[in-house]
Amino acid sequence: MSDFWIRFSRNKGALLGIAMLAAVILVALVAPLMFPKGPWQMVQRPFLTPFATEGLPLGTDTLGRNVAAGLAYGARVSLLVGLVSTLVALAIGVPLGAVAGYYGGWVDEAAMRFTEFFQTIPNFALAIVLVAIMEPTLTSITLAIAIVSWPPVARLVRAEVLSLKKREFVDAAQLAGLSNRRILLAQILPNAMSPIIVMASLMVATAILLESSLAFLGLGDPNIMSWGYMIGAARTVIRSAWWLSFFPGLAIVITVLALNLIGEGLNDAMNPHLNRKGRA
Amino acid sequence: MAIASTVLGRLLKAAITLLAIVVLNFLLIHAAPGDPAAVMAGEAGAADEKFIAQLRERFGLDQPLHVQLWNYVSNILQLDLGYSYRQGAPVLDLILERLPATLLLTLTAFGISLLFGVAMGVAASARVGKLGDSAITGVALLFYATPLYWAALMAVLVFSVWLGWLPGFGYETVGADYTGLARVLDILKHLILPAATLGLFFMAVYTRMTRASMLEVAQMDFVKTARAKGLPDKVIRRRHILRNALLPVVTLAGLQAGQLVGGAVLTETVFAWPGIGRLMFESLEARDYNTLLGVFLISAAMVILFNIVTDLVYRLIDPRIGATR
Amino acid sequence: QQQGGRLDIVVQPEPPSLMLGLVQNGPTQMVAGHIYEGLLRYDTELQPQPSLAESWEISEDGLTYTFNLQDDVVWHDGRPFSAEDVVFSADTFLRETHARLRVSLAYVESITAPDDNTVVFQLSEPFGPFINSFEAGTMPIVPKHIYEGTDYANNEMNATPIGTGPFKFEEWVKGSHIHLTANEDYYLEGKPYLDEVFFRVIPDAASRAVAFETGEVDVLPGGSIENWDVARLMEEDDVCSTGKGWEFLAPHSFMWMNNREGPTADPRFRQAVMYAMDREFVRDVVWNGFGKVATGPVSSRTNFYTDDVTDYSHDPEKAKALLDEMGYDGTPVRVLPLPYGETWQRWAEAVKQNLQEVGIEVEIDSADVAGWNQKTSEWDYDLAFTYLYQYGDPALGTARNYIESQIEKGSPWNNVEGYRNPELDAKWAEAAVTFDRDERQKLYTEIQQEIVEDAPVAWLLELEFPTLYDCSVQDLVTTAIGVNDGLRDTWIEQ
Amino acid sequence: MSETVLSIENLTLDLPKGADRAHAVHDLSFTLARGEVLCVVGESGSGKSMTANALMGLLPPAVKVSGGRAVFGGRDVLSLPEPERRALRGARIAMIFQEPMTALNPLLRIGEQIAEVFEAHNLHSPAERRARALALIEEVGLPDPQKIIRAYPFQLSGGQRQRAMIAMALALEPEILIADEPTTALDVTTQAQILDLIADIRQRHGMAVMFITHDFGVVAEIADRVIVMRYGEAVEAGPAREVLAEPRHDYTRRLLEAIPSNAVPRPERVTAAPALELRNLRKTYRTGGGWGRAAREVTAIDGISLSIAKGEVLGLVGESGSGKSTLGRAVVRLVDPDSGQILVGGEDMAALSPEALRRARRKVQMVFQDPYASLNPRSRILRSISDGPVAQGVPKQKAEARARELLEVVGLGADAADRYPHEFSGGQRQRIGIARALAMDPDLIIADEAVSALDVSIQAQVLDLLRDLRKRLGLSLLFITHDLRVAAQLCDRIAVMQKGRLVEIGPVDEVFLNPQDPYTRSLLAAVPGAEWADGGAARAEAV
Ligand SMILES: Nc1ncnc2c1ncn2[C@@H]1O[C@H](COP(=O)(O)OP(=O)(O)OP(=O)(O)O)[C@@H](O)[C@H]1O
Ligand SMILES: Nc1ncnc2c1ncn2[C@@H]1O[C@H](COP(=O)(O)OP(=O)(O)OP(=O)(O)O)[C@@H](O)[C@H]1O
Ligand SMILES: [Mg+2]
Ligand SMILES: [Mg+2]
Ligand code: NI
Repeated sequence: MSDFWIRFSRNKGALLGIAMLAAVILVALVAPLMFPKGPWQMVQRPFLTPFATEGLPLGTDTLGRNVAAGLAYGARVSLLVGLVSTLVALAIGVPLGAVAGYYGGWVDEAAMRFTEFFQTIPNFALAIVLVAIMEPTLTSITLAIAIVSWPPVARLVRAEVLSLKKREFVDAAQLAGLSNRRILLAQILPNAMSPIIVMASLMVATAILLESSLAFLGLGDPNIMSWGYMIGAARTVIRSAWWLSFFPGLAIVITVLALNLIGEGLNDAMNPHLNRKGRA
Repeated sequence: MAIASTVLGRLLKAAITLLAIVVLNFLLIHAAPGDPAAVMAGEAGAADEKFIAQLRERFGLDQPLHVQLWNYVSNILQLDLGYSYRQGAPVLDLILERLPATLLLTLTAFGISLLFGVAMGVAASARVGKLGDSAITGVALLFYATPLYWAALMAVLVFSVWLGWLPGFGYETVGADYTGLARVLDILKHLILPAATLGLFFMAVYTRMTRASMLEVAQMDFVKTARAKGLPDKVIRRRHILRNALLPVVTLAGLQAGQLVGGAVLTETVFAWPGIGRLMFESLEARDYNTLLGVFLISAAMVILFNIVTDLVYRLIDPRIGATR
Repeated sequence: QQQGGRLDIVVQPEPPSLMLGLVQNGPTQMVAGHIYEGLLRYDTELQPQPSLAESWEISEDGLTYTFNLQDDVVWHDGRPFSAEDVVFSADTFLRETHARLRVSLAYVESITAPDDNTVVFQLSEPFGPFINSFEAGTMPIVPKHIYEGTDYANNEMNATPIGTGPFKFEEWVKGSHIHLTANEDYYLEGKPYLDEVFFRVIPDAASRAVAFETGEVDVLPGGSIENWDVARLMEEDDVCSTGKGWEFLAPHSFMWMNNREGPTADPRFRQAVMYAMDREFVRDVVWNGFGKVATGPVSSRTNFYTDDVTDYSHDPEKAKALLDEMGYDGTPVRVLPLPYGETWQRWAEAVKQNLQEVGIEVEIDSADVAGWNQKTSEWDYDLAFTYLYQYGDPALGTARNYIESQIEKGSPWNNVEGYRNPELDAKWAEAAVTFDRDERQKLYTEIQQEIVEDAPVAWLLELEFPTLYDCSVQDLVTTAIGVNDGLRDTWIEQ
Repeated sequence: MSETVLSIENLTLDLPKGADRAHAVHDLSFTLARGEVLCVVGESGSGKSMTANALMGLLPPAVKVSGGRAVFGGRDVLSLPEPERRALRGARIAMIFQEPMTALNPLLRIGEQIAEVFEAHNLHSPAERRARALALIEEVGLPDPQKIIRAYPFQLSGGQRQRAMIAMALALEPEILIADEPTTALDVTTQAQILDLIADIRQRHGMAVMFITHDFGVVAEIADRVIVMRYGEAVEAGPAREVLAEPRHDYTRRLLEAIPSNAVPRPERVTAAPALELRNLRKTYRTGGGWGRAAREVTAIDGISLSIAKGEVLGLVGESGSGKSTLGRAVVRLVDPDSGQILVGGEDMAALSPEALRRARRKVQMVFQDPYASLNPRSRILRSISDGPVAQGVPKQKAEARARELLEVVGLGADAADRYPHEFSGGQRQRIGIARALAMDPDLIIADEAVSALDVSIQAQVLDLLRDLRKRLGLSLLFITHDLRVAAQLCDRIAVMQKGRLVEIGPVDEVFLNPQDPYTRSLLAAVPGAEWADGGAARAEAV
């Protein structure tokens, strides 16, 4: 593990990613302290330009709300949606893929048909329909994103399990009389962790994009200030107040970028060396 | 022969998957609040109970759900996608009317992204660790992280509004009645912005993937063999590394090409592109069940079709697949 | 030089169908209002003008309406138009398909065509606003030779509508545009002036604004772009605007408050909501100064309006006092915005803030058009945004939202809030069948005064949707429904 | 026969910082004469491949030439500019590699890959290239050249691929052929054929061969001269016969001693009750199939019956793919046999329910071929060893104490318990595998190629350990290997498998000295350096 950290910390991109993400997380955490009145409060004249008014560094929006407050609270939503939907997707995809890969046969066939089925419906379209059906609330949006993002997880885990299952240490565990469940949970899955973690970091990024896209289409939770909502709302005034869509857009780019950098860093640090050492 | 029978097998499996999708979508969509009659009544500006009941009866919505499902599925089995009461036309017509635009947009975007993505990936892998590599991967990462619709908005703002170089929306110049080459050029002009924005994200994906794949293949033994033969680096990269590195890219591309068809909602909305993504969204809002289900079915069919095509391409590139040893 | 030219107009959203007899939603009216015609048009003072009817006559008792039709009118397919078409349309076709017209037709005993050029409507009792029922959107005249005896909804000709109007249907490229061309055989000499009209479908509001700026379209009908862009575009050179053309519809916005249950069942709560809202702010900020704060159920642009009613100006203190008095316990209320774009969303957010300031817990519900319909018509809401058209007369557009007989689940166009006031019901009924104008004014004034006190709904704004157009476009808005039937007189300065 | 074509002078290759040592190769000098076979031997990591790569100009980017020259054709190839080196590669110096499976581009036809060599040096027209490729295919003895030229690598066996590689190397008649362990991945019979081919070609084309190997049998078979390398330095060099017969350097001596000799020890005949009895065991693999494609069937075990007595070591030999592993895995039910009985202590393993099987497996354990793959990289050694006993109901504390004890037994020291697998060398891991098997107190251990991945010197240690354990604990062993020498060292009886069938079984001396089955005879004949090894055995006895 310490090897891992050394390699990871040598990766400049990954460190940059960590720094950016940490900043976003920090902002999300202290949002209520910095803006105790919340993001919806109409504080000033609408359409104040950024950097012009004291206390309103990023200006005000169409209703005279503080853009900076919106960004800070939006960070909470984006991170929350990204994180939770990824966790839910993992909770669906990992067991399904693991069981399919490990037991094979009809279990595998059934699980893969099921997965394929979800992959056959275009992702974004399915998300839209799901949100429309469940009506846009934070929960339904998160769930919809999870539902469209688990299939790749299942496939990845299955592939990993399939290849790990052939490794002799699994045979050894079987000979030692371990139960299938123990083997799967204690022997195989821990070894599949690295690619799963890498994928998860990228999924968080994708989920954030998805949430913002849904919000852009008007399928966001109206009680919650999110970056996508801000862009969607500001799109109509993009000509007269570019900053209203620019800053949240930038926030998304930065966050997604950070997650990607981290994901790649993880990938570089976890994957190749382990494999290469394994053969020599 | 082997190929034909595999394709046949795939098609059969696909048909079953599609049928399952039809059923699931049917139930899903009918679970949404409201129905087409209510929407139409709402739009009419006035309505009474009788009017709405009349609409429901006309749409067959007064029957129990399982009967509706049965009717729908048996129609589908006869390759009949049903009738859009809202738009007063057979669903298949509505979709076929829109499909070419979507295919044009998505395939162009797909082509652009694949072409440039692979090219950039190759270029980056050839300069690995150098400035060029960092620049390319950095740009790719940026494209990857930029929300599609945001990029679209910015593109319209810059190229259409400020610079006035390209039309910001639409499929062709309405009413110009161009024919022949002029029409093709006109459409191309309209195509550039949406295809480019739609393609950006995927271009980033392919760039990253190609680069990683190239670097991985470059480590392989046969590359050393090729070098031992005295082949120039350029040839090695093209013939040996790239060809092998393309395999995973092709797989991913196949998956995404299909998804693109149903996934261009945002681009089609921002650029007023008359494709089926928008048709899908509008049908959803109007609860135009048959149309919505039809769009879903067609786009799912597209996904499957592209997967099969990918498989065939894969076979073409990789002799190992499907051969009996 | 008036003759010739092409006009591009935005239509939003894309109409589901152009058969005006079957579908009467806004976009359909805007396009099909130039293909089909009614017997009359109305000027911006709501005075009837000739259309298919050259002249008309109302009997003293208000029971007999006689219309003389234009000569030489032919359908777009070349078949001659006659009084039989009018009888078929009003008596057979529209009675079956047109929910709103049915209200008026309920007072009609018979419709007859004594000769090819004359139609007589015989009423059973006088119906004050009956003369307001003849424009194209309310009573479009459809061709008998195509529809008689067929299944109207599935008639194949619905895809290629045949009317008598100044423009003919040419082509509809779904998702892109609808193309109309001038009707060469139009019965008014020299009209229409335009050669062709393109109704352009551009789904995104921002793109619509861009389309106008780049000269791609010439006209942005009211409501087709967001208000912020309206204000911005009006500043530009060569951009003309008009607030006219909405007199007939006079969209009147308000929030339904569920009178049946929850805190909104208490009149004091509803009054508190009225006081809590800063409607001027919304008009100035959200609507960019367009519109007028509504004082009660009737629009100031509609006949029989009075402003002599309780004044609900922004007064948070009063609202708090009312809430204290009723003992509001903090039960949260849900606000359902109209799913018609960003403006309405912002409005709901502003209302939420206003209500929260006086201590009302608010949560914004969300729904798309279908969901909104479902929720309102199933009465599943606490506060719900809406707006209603007035159709020039309280009996047509207003009464339906307040009388008990209109409490009926399943439709979003009736007394959705569940307001019951039998005493007022009687007055509404009397006013409708009174023919004398002064008499009616007196009754409606009483009604307005009492109902405003009760505040069954929260009136918001009389909406104004300015139409933007390139200044070279002349005579764009000449009637009370503006671009919905006005293009026949429009010409382009060249 | 002594014209020098290549002379390496004081070659030094630097490794990047953080590597196990500073130089991959240090101050290495040797010469290569026309037409001679020079064998470079040494343990894994001794710098053999790096030397070869340096000559070819194919060093990994991290490894740099820091000194010395390699004179070829009057010029120092190490300092030539890249285009000129490229012109040499393939044309005047050719190379073949160890892994025939991965050394060919899977997407190109064999013919194209051979013709490419001409293309690389801009020779001949496309049609002529093809004709020459065909001729080369014929020359290296590939069957049905017309078909092979159009075949893809995956359609060829390992031996055939190696022949194709050789064809490529020969294409431009190079003066030097560098062969980097070209037969290590092949089974004995195929290995013998390839060695023959190389010897034959050398004769006909008169080129010099630099042959890298770690197998002294191979050295004895083909080498004219030998260089022994260790830690990047040449410790001994000289004519093959001399080095093999009278090694001067200590290290060479140790290497030679570690080689299992063919001197067949007289086995003790064991006659106790059987620990394992197989009756008419069958297993057929079916793969592919469905949707109109024919299923591929491989009969891996074809009606095998045999028994192993308590305390006996039975060797199972046979060439690659003959079904040895399948048999071993079937015994522990990692593979489900189609029919037949597996009696372990009288209980039929083949008929057990999953639950009963879990308990019964305690009695039979396996030591796996690949010491890397058989240990969970994420578990500490202690856990890997004690997991089994714990699952069988042994209290955790006791199981762990026993695990530490066993680590001592296999000579690792108890502190090894708290480390992770990647912190051990291959030989150490192999011992951990043995300790793990022993932890279950089995009656029978199945060792599937337990030593084939190891260097000779480590191999010897592990074999010693097994011998010792068997004596002390009275274990029975099913010892699977394709290395006949190793089998001869350890086993009481030998069973020979071919294509899933048991062709011969008997006491080790009888099978080796007096083979009955023709297949056994051909196997024995294919062992490289057989004659020399016999001599070696005699020498060992003399000592
Ligand atoms: N790509 C590389 N980067 C850095 N060091 C390397 C690389 N490849 C090999 N080495 C190191 O160089 C040294 C010599 O390796 P080399 O491959 O020449 O050994 P070898 O004698 O061929 O062994 P084997 O018999 O296992 O093939 C070893 O210490 C090894 O760890
Ligand atoms: N899981 C499997 N599925 C299909 N065929 C298999 C499988 N495992 C082995 N085989 C086939 O069964 C035959 C016997 O294989 P096995 O692994 O038992 O050979 P082996 O004697 O151990 O060879 P080696 O010396 O290479 O390890 C081979 O032809 C092999 O291809
Ligand atoms: Mg080597
Ligand atoms: Mg084996
Ligand atoms: Ni046209």
